[in-house]
Amino acid sequence: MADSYLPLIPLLPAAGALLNGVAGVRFFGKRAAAAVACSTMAAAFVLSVAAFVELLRRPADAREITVTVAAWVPPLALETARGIGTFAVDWALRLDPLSALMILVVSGIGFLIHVYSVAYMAAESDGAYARYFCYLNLFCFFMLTLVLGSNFLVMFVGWEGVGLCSYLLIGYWYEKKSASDAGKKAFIVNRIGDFGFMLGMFLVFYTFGTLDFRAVQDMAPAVAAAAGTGVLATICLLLFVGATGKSAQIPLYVWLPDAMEGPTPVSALIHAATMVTAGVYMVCRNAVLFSQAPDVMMVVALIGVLTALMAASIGLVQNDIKRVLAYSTVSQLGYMFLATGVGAFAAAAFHLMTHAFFKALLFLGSGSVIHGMGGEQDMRRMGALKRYLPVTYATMMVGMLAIAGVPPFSGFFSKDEILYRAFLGHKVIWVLAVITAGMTAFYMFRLVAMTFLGAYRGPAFPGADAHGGHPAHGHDDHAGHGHGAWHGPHESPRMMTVPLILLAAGAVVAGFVGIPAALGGANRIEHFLAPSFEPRGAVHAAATAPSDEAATSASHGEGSAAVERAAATAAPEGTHEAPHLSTAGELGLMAFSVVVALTGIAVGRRLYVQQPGAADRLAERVPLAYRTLLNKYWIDELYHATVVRGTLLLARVSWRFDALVVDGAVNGSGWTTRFSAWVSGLIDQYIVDGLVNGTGATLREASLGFRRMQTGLVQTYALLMMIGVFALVSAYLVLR
Amino acid sequence: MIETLVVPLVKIAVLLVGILTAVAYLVLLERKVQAWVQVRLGPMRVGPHGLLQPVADVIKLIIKEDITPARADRWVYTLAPIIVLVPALVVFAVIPFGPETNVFGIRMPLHVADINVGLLYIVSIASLGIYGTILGGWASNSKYPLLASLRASAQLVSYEVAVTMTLVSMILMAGSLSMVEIVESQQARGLWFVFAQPLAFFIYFVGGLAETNRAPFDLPEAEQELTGGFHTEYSGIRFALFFLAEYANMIVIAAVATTLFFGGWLRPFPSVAALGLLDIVPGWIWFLLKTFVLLYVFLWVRATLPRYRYDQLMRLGWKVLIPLAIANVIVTAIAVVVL
Amino acid sequence: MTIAFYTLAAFILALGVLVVSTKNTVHAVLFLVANFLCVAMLYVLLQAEFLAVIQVLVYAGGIVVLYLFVVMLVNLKRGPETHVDPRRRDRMGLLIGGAVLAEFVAILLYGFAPRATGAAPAAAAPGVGNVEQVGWSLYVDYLVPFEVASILLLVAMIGAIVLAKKEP
Amino acid sequence: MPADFPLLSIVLFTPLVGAILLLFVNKQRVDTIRWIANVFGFLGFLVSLPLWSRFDLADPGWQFVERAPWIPSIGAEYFLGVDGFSALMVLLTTLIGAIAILSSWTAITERVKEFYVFMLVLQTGMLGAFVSLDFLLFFLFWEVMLVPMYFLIGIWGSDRRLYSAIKFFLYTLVGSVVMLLGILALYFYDYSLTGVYSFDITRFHQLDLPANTQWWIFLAFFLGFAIKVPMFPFHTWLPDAHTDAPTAGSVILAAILLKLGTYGFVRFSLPILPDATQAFVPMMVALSIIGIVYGALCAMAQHDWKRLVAYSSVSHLGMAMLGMFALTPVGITGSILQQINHGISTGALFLIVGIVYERRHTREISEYGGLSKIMPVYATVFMIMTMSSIGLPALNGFIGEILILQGVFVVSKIWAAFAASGIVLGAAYMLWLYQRTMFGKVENPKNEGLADLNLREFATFAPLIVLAVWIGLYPSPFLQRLEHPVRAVMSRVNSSYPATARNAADCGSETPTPAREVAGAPAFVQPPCSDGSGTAPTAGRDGGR
Amino acid sequence: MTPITPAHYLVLSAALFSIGLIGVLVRRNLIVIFMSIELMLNAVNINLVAFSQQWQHVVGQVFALFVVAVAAAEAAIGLGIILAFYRNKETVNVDEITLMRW
Repeated sequence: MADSYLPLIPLLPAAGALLNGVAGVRFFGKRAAAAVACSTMAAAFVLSVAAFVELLRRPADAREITVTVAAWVPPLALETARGIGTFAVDWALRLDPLSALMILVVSGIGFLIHVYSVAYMAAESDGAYARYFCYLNLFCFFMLTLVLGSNFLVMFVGWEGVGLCSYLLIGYWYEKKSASDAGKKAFIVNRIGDFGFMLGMFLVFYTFGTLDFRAVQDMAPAVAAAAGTGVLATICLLLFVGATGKSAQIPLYVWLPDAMEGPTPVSALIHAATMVTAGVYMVCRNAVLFSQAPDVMMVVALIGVLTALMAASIGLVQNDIKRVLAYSTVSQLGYMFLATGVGAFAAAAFHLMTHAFFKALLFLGSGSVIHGMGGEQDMRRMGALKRYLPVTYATMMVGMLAIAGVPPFSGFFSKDEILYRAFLGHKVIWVLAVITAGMTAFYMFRLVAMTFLGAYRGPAFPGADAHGGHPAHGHDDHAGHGHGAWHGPHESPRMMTVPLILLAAGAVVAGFVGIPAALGGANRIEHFLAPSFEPRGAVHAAATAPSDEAATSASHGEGSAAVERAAATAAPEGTHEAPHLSTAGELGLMAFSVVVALTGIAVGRRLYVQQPGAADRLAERVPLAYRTLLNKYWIDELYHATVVRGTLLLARVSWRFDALVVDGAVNGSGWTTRFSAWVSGLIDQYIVDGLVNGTGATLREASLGFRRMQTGLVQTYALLMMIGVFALVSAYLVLR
Repeated sequence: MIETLVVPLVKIAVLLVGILTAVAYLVLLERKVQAWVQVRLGPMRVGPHGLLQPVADVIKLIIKEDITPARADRWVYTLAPIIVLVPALVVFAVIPFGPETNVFGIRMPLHVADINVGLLYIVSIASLGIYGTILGGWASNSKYPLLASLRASAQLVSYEVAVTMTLVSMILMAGSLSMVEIVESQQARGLWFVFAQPLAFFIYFVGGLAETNRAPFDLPEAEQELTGGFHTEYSGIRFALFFLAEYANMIVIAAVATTLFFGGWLRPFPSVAALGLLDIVPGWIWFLLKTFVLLYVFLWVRATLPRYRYDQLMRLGWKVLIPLAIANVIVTAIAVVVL
Repeated sequence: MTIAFYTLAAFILALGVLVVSTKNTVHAVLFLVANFLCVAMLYVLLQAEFLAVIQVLVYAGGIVVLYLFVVMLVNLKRGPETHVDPRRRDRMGLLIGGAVLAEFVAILLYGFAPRATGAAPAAAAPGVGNVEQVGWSLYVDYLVPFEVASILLLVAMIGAIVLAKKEP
Repeated sequence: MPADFPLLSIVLFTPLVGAILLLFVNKQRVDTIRWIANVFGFLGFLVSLPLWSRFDLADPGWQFVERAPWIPSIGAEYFLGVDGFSALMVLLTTLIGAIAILSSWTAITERVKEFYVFMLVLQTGMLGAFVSLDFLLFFLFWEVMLVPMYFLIGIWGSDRRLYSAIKFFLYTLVGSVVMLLGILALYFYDYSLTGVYSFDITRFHQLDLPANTQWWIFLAFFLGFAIKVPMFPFHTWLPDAHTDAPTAGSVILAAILLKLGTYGFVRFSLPILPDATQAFVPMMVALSIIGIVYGALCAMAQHDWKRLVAYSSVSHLGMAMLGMFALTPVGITGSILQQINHGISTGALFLIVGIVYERRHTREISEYGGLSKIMPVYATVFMIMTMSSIGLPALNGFIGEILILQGVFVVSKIWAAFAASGIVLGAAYMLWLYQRTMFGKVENPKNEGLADLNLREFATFAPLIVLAVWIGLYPSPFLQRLEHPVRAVMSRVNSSYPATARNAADCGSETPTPAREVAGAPAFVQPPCSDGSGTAPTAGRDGGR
Repeated sequence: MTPITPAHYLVLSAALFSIGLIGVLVRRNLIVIFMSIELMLNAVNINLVAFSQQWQHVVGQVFALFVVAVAAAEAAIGLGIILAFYRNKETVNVDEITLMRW
């Protein structure tokens, strides 16, 4: 059943993109372009829901549907670690719990953001409007391909495709240099990550002889058991490099804050809800592989938590509303990686989902604010907008509470699950994570406070108490956004607020699918997702004896140690062997994290609401720290100075080398030839000729005689010719 | 001895006398026909209905003073009319007037020689006549004759191509170059080639008109333009030779056309046995009859059509007749191979 | 046969000499035509009737007419051979011509004399001159050279037109 | 079409017929000349289409063979034939040739007739090199190409055209002379073995030469082909020639002429000299990798649009060479596909430069900027081709690169890593170029009035875009054509691969062919075919066919 | 009288050739020179036909035909050149055509 329409899920947005891209840019009005884009997304969403429902109806161990659309790379013989294998790749899609969850998120939130964009981008010209929706649809196509791809290569298509769309959308206002710079930066940094991904993919094929996720997962424990984890660790590390690129982790996170140059809905969709989570998704998708490489898991967790901490700390002091959110995204992604690093893949996916809701909400909310403020993004020029944008305020508040981890909002459940698992995993990581959680609560409240609460600090406008008086036209840096003249902060149109409300609702309720057992919930999502993180049949394997093929092959390979490891890793989420905390302990941790979050909010309230100006004083007191954070640890500058300039320098040196040395050698040989010719000429002229001149004079005299033969009279020549004939014939006669 | 020497000599003598007589009367015929066409009487004084007019003409031409212009090239001036006349007469050697016949008890073919490249022989010999024209004009050392001779030779050369092309298609049809065999092949096929090759005949006939400088292609002799043509300076017997040659050439054209297209000595519809009655008439009579008819058409055309302009003449030759003739050759070749 | 040959040979040589020696170009052309006609007759003697006819048709009827045209077009104001370059060697030319002739004859005498009688007028098969045989040879064995020759003629024709055309 | 229909001869000589026809057209009638040239260019493409539609995928041998004596005294023959590889190359040549001719409609205004004549003659030369199965004939066509190209650059080029033309000519001539020596060595050696004088390549493919001889001949061929490719130290003629050539010349040069070098390697060096090939793998790989990285770096440093693209060619062809010398079926397949891809994308990129060059007469990147606003269609086409060039998945470049890298990776991970780094750099310089030319505000007033692509110009790109997407999404028809040629090469150079690919997938005949030792790689864990379940990678492939 | 052998024809041909040769070498009128060349070609043709007759093989005649064709081409081009030259220099005297020398 799902076989028939599964390919349509990505293909519908692709069709929309094609239509808008080929015809829309030229001929469509705004309504038509928007209708095409939104309807295809809506259809994709409906199909996604249908697929999800169909999957739910199936028994837990049969929730997997693979559809092969066409052969892509036909079979070619290729050597692998296990002899001559066959390199063959299909255009194949696979629906399993993880991808089902993802397509719901992507198509659902994608649809809402499409709708939001209809109003938000209304100020663009017709062609640009269609172009925008073309890109957005194309992005959804690639993102859905990414999550549905059944093998590494198809996933990689989506992986690179979303990168392309991200590039195009960040650089949407291409006339702005910063925008096109940011797009380029995003693409190239992602390429560096892809470099790792590709090598990882090659190694996967070399090791397993296939690129299919399911096949790889099924083989992984056995391979690990037989050959040690070294290879798998390498694979995982390489794949993780790819993930850091796409999901903006240390050291490749630098592109994401810059990516805020794109339109705000794009930031919401691509740089918060979906694309940047692709790395997390990819790690979850390869959960089995990662599980076999504990060292790499540690690295992942560490990178995740460090990224989370660092990004959160930078977020503390940023003043651009979107940049705060961007760093918060980086930070939250760090959380997800932290989760995968401690083996909590389901928690990572769970947080991914909830984060998609509240971060999309926050971004769209900020978009609404920017829209209301006529393009202003600096929070220092806002304040007290609660009055003017009530809906936005309310929904943003929900989002803030959700991200801060205040129960019962969704963020609480997912974040708490991660913290809990981190606590079980490694205490240091847990501590860092908790600190991050506090910071998150603080800077998110700071954002809300600076924007909506306190006193109005923005430019004057006709309706307000006119103390400013300077002409008010917003800092309208994206090409006439707004309505000609700005008439003061105002609520956004319904097309924008409705998605906000829907997302807010999602941010509230999304967490309920994962209420932990300690709170009396069933943590449904974890069980739902479990099959995606295990080799096939592992559910039974964990429950019964290690009788599956992986275990058997391992058992006569390495012995009991391997069996144990295989069994242990086969069921990472299992409730049986995993370290466990009492319910009370779990509740305690929960309470602690809530306290931390509330503390963060409280501090924020104190600094930004109760005592305006306190924050500035604090900043003055620790100028070094403040400047460090404000300048994002100078990482961008560092990269620019080393990597970018280094590469350019290398490029210039190469070119010089090419022009001077390599080409120089060529030209040099030419020059040498000519020089030696010249020298020979000189020698000839003065030495050889000098010697010969005497002879030459003689010859010249002699040649006068010969010259006389050159009469120009044809008949003389004929005569000479005949003399030759005569001579020849004479010779014949004589010598005959 | 008789067979190899006397008979041919006798044949040649008969032929020459016959042709010269025919030419003389052809002139008279022309005058008569033109007169009739113009509803006049023509020569009526010498002899009954002017029948002896040619005799009078000949006598006049012979006794007239033979002037050689002072600055003319004497040798060439004398040679030119001869060069024109001789090929015209020599050509008759290969024309078969009839089938093998008993003449005075000696069975002999009614032609002087049947050489196996007869048709080519005719073409090549006829092409020599041009020298007389050119040299006559040149040797006169006079402006108009020179121009006329250049015109005449250009016209001759141009139309010769088309005519030769039609002959090629006839050769393709007959499969032989021998005149006798061409006639025999018409007999074998039972049809005159004019019915198989009407286009070829048309081209041949038009080309023939041009080659003999007949109206409507009589530019080299256009009195209004050239005061008479390449023989303006000629008079007396030498002029007579030119005159003779021209009419002899007409007869050649007609005779060759008869041989090639109208079945030579064959009776009409040679394959229809029902007309066997016609066989009573000897072949050579048939031949002469057909030739006469063709000659009559020559005269008729002259009396009917106005003269072409020089550029029209060239255009007709090069741009119409030659392409048509080439196409005809190609089509004929294909047809011969296919059928 | 013999008489015919000697007569023709005498004519050919005499006319050749006249061609070369006559001062008047038009006369030279006339002699040339006569010469060619004699050669054609010689061909008939050699049973090459087709070639004989072609000789008359192409040479006498075509090429030499061309010469005649040119002679008339080149209407010289002064004698064509008035100017004599001091460096030319006429006597040398005569000498060499004679010497070459002598040598050829010598070779012929050496090479053919002993066998001449034997190999002589081998049964004069009538077939050799046959048009059909020439045709077969020309269109089958020598088809490519034939085509090449026709292209050569085409090129020569175009070339001649281009050369002779007055500059517009 | 009868079996002995001389299709290849027709394909080969159609452009030449056009060229000869052009000779008879008055040079003043430029439009007539253009029409004739275009018609013959397009006709050349049309008549080559049967090479696609009538190609027998199952036939492992040479197809459309024509054979006739040429110079019997030295055994040279007029011997034509194609396999999947050369058939694709012929198709590419005819297509690119037609496009190049079409692209010159307004670009060439001086000496139009000579230009088109040279283009068409060049076309025949290239086609001849691809379809010749006689080494001497190949060499003849190989040299025939030089002359028109020399004039194309030297007459219709820009700036330093004479310098570039002479450089191009001398450089390639040196290479071909040495190659001729190699050919002759092979020829005489073959004679000493078999007693037959022959230049028949198919016979050379069977030849077993002593390693020492192979070594020298390989070096000779190497010089000839490597200059043409061009490989790292011999590449400097390329940027000059490309930069100064007229657009059509650059397109032809990049899309096809360079392929003759790689074609030569695959067709001659590898199968004729297998031992030497294996001996030279380290050198070739090193040069290729240097070419990839170094070419990309050089490209990044350019200020000249065309020169940048030219250096990117060096990088891309380094990639193709690397894949070839991995000596794995996937690598060689990828290499060949990459050659075609390079023909498509780089050809298009040169066309793209040509379009603005024709309007502005400058190639300085800094002269441009913000063209997206003025020429949206142009910018879109450029974007697609940029993405194709940097190997974006779902476009053609990706398939080639992924096959090459995968093919290389199983041989050496280090090589693959270096090569993959070239892809990162590739994205960097191409996107930077795109940003500098297309994005930003229109700051140069001269750019404001530029016209977008007209229909003719778009027509030159349309087939390339279609091909790029086709190969990207469904490369099977192309890869299937390469199956037999690659297998034939593999059977000569790398005996560790089974004679047929099917065997590899066939579980029954699984023989433990020892893989090359790679540290840390697990040995046999389980036979690759044991997972016969529905989710196996091979499942559904049969349905996909 | 001895029967006529090919040698007779060859002698005739050699003589005619020499006459032509002398004409080419001695005469100064370009047209006459060309005519002399025609004489030489005819000499060759006589040779060819004589041999054709002797060996009873038609190929000699075929070659003679080719010679005729070449002669025609030569005459056309040669006379064209003469005309072109005459238009420029008003002369056909080879002794006045001496520009192409050192």
